[in-house]
Amino acid sequence: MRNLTLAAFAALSLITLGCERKTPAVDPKPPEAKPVDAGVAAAPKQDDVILLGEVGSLTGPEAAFGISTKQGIELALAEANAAGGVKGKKLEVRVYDDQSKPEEAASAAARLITQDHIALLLGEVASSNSLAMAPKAQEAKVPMISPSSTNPAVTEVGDYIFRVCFIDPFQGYVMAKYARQDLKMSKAAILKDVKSAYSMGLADVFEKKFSELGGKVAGIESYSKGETDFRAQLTALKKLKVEGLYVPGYYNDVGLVARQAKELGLKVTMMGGDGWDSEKLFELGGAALDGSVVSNHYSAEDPSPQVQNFITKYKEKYGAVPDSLAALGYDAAMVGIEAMKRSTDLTGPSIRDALAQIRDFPGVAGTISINEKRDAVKPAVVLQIKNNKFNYVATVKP
Amino acid sequence: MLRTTSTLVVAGAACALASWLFASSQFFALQASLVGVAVILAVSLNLINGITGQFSIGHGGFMGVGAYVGVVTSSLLTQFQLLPGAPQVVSDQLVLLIALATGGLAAGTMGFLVGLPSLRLKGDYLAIVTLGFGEIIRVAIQNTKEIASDELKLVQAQGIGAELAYRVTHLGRATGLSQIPQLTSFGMVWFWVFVVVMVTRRILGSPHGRALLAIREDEVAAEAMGVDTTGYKVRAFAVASFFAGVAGALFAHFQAIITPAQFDFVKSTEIVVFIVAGGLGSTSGAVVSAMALTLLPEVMRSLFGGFNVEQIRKPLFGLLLVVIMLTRPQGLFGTHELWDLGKRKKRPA
Amino acid sequence: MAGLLQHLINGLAEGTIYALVALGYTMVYGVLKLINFAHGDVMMVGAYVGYAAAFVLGDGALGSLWGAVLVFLVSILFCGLLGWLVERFAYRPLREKPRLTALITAIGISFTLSYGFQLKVQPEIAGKKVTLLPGADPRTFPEIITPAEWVTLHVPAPAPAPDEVDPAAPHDAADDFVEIIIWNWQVISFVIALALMGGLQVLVFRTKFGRAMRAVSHDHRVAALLGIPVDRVIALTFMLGSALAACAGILYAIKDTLIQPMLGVQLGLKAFVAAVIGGIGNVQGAVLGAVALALCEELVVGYASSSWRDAVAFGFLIVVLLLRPQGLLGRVQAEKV
Amino acid sequence: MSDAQLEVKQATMRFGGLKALSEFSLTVKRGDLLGLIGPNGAGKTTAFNVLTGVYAPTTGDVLVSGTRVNGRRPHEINRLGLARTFQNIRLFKELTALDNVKVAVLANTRPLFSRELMGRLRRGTGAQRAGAKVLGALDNYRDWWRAILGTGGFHQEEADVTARAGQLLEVMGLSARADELAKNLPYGDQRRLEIARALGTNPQVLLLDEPAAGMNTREKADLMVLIRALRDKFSLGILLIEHDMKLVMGICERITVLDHGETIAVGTPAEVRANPKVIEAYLGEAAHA
Repeated sequence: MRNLTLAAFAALSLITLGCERKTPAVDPKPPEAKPVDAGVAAAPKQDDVILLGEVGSLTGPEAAFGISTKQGIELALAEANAAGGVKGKKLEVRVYDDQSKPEEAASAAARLITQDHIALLLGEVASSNSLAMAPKAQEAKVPMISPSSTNPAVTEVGDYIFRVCFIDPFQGYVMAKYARQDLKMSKAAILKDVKSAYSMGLADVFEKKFSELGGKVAGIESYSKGETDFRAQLTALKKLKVEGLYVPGYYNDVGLVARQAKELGLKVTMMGGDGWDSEKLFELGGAALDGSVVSNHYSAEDPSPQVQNFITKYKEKYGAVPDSLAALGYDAAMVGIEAMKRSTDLTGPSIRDALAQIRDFPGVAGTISINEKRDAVKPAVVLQIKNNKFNYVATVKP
Repeated sequence: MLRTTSTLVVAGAACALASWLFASSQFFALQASLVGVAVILAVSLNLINGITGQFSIGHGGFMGVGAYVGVVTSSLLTQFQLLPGAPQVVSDQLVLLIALATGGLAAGTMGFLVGLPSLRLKGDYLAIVTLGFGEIIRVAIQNTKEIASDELKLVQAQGIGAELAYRVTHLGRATGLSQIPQLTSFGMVWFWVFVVVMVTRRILGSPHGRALLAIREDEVAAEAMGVDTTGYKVRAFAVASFFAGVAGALFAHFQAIITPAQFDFVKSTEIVVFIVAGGLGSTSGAVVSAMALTLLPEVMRSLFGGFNVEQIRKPLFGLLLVVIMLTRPQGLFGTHELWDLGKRKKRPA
Repeated sequence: MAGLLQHLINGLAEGTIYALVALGYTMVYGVLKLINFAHGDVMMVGAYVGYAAAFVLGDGALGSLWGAVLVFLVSILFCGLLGWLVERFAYRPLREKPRLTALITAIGISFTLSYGFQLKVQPEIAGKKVTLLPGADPRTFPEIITPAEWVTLHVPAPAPAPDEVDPAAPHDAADDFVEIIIWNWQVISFVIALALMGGLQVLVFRTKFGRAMRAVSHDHRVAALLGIPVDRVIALTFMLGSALAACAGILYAIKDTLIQPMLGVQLGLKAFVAAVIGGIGNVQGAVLGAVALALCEELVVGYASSSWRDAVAFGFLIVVLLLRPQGLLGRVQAEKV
Repeated sequence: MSDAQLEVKQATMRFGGLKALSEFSLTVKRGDLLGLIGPNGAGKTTAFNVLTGVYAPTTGDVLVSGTRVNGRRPHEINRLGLARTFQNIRLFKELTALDNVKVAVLANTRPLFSRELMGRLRRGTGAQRAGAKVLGALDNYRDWWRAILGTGGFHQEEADVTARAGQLLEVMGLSARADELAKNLPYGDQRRLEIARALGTNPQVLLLDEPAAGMNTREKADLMVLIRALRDKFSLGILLIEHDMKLVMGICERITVLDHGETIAVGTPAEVRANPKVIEAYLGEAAHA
């Protein structure tokens, strides 16, 4: 038994060595003029650089979201640095991949906070991952901004957690209202992804709102992300003879749903949310998508100079039209930078206070006001698909 | 008995001390906890796959059962003052212990129920049944609802029975259960590492361990020698599932959020990789390789900073399995143990 | 009625693909007593190779007969080779080792393939970007069969429930019938799948190779004593199974149009479950199990709850294993003591 | 109840269309030393498998210590007092010789409920047997706890088990090899270890499946002496399969001869030797060979 105990402690010390090679945990660097917890939000290594942290899924099935977001953030930083940085310091971002796994996200967040001593944490797209990161940021008093986690629970974690997008209920509400009032739809059905929190959240709200507005949700079917055959569900829905089908899923699935619905002779108007937003959607769904409507954060057709400026720069750098995740990543970074500029001393609490004060900030994905729940209050746009293109049709205000 | 108690007390004290010493580094605590949980999972799965020679690839599912049951328990209990007058830390740890026990017992019972029919089947069938079990658990959780805080308040007013019913049917589906009381310290995790290693060692040193090994070596002969093979397999399965459940509950209480996707087939396979790399049947091997492979991504992050290396981790894991099986099927340690190094010398060649 | 008919069509389409994959599982299990966990991933590779082939052939070849045949052939050859490589270098060295080692190896290969294909490897060769590994993004499979409606059935629709009928609305004649469209590619796929299964049946039960395969499946040591080239038979069985998987991969891609690196994992599992349900090692059992499973899933989604779909396969499996551990058509094999 | 420890009545075993054993009957009493012979493929090992519960007989009965055991699991039958060795040695290869025997001895550790009670329940009606199972399971879980917590009695028991296993190794002349892995033992020792292991389960009847296979003449003779000594020392009933007729004739008191699953002769060595059917069966085999 003694050997075992020894082995256990040997192991513990090994881990200590493994993780803490750079900065021993037991002896954190003495904080310089930092009223925050010792060793938690200490100063960046070089005085002329402010380090930001980002956690995103850069590999795995949701890689496309993570990469768009990352590019948006990088663009924002490049712009800010070109304009002289913040308080005379350059900005840098350190990005860790979380493979779309909450435990990896938590681990990466903790590493950014404790090891890399970041001033501000950005991420994640998926709400589950943001929910895993948020307590780490909250505990260490490092402000965190999620660009596009729409689950209401994310910012409920604590007063250091912010977001620059609207929340699930709003998107479900927008589409229910548009379907009922503009499209005059009376009978609709829902096809949702039970593996995705986002999809379930939107579906719930749509169901509730659509009924409240006098419509009827005749059927709800579900699938699991990764499935490619939706014919069973669509056949079941075909019997119901609905006018509209709300599919709040991601583009991978939606493209196939549209194609197979057409194949089965199902004539409905498909509706969705920002998860549809990808060039890939048209490759997968093609003409079957024509006439569908989606809610989204922004429209690339928006003529405002700010949006067009962003699109031009993004195209220059990455050779593609930015999707809404890129726009939100950009906005999240811009809001963060703005808050740092306004903050008194670049410590967690002061940045936090500045973030809470953001009102009418002109983001590319709508004008952002942070409310008392630390959520962004901003309008949504409704887009209609025609000939493999999203066309702007309406703006719905909160 | 006395020896056991005193050993546990000493180990507990040591772990508590370590927790206190390293409390300042969130990152260290998180890594140490993750590693500890991986070790518990590996050591317990080794009891089934390594020592008893069966093949389960559903350990992640049992971990999930423990995690969810544990969280429901602790969420219910944290509202109550269990020990009036005691400091918060003490009552928190008591809640945690109860949560771990219920999580472990639930997983153990589940293991018993799954094992009873399926352990009569041959190894590869067991593999597929355990895998299927994990999938069913995932689907079941996805079919629950999300907790709404206003609803919860209403239900709480109706008493603990109503709240229990509410919480059991509201496991957060794909979003996951969040706002979990963060009660686990890595000391607690490592205390359980100690317990699981001790329990496996004690079982191995007893007639029961020999019976399990006999089943691994030759099931027909073991049965002919009066070993109730199904019974032993089910018991080993139940004990291993218990610890998987405890690991899950520990995990949940430092993870902030648990989602069904965290306990899927990939997780189960990861645990299999741990024990195969360490040497099927070797507890020390399971410990060492679980530690090494869990820290690997962090070490890679340290060395390379970016993500490019990380994405090859999973294919690398797969390749590692193949290479180990082809070149050193006994794994790192074979069936040997660190603590036997001294003893083995006297064995004649 | 119309709904049921449509569900049957859907289920049969899915079932034939399960069956082609399940056949590979069952044949390999027959000769090696090994669950070849990587089999589903071979199918995935087959789909990607078909994709690459169609891509190289270019738009001109799409929709033409020779284009489609070439796509199938390239994929079959590639997967046959892959199957051979896997057997030769991963499984054969382990044949006399405990079965667990081979099983773990199979899981390892599955991991390597499914996650390896998520890497994006695009080296520049001679100034051109050449994609060696596709990356995690799903791809749209080109239409190697130009879709066309083969036949449209008009099935009388069920009378709507009284509370659904709006008396004010004029009667719409279109509501009396439900259209069921059967597409050309559905028919072609079905015929290809049937032909492959029939061919396999003939191969296994009517040819010398089939006899050798069955002998090896019975007892490979005795078969070796009888002068059967066991190694070659096993290798050929692997190649055969992999070739079937390649066809399944392409048929799948034609049906569902999207391919991604993880597709083999889920589909492979289902197919394996189908093989076990039918009685693993039994060729007809695999087909029966596959069709039964696909129909069962389809009907559960159609008439019960779609959110439990993933659990159905495994629930079905567990029930079958409890009641009839040898599967629907399997035979009990006494262990030699 | 007769004093027969093992009684087989008209047991028949079919595999599909093949009749591997036909109307096989046999009685083994305490102190008997019986032989079961026959040419290759005569059904000797099948008979053992039917007796020990590896197969359930298609028709007919097997009674161990007066209890009908058709369809019972092998370990239950073993507990009723029937132990066996295997023709193609099935030791626990990665365990030491001592541990091999200790595995068998564990079946007789100190139970929570009296052995008489458990025995009675096991022989009883369906409900009682189910009760025995539950009690047995309870006992088993309790025993795991004892092992984990290392309570006092546990260590004593472990010492007893070790001592008993040591004695058996000594009886079989394997004391010097106690700490070697079974797979590393010479062939003859492996055969003897199989017997030691079977004895560990404390049987009343011992079934030996070609215990002398692969040994030279001298070793075989020694083994036969040893087997007789075992019978006397533990007052066992022994039934042994042997291919070599001469050898069996030397020690067995009564012999059953099988051919193609049929019992073609039963009697003393002298009677069997004189039986024309037996001669034909063996000659026939020789002729075929």
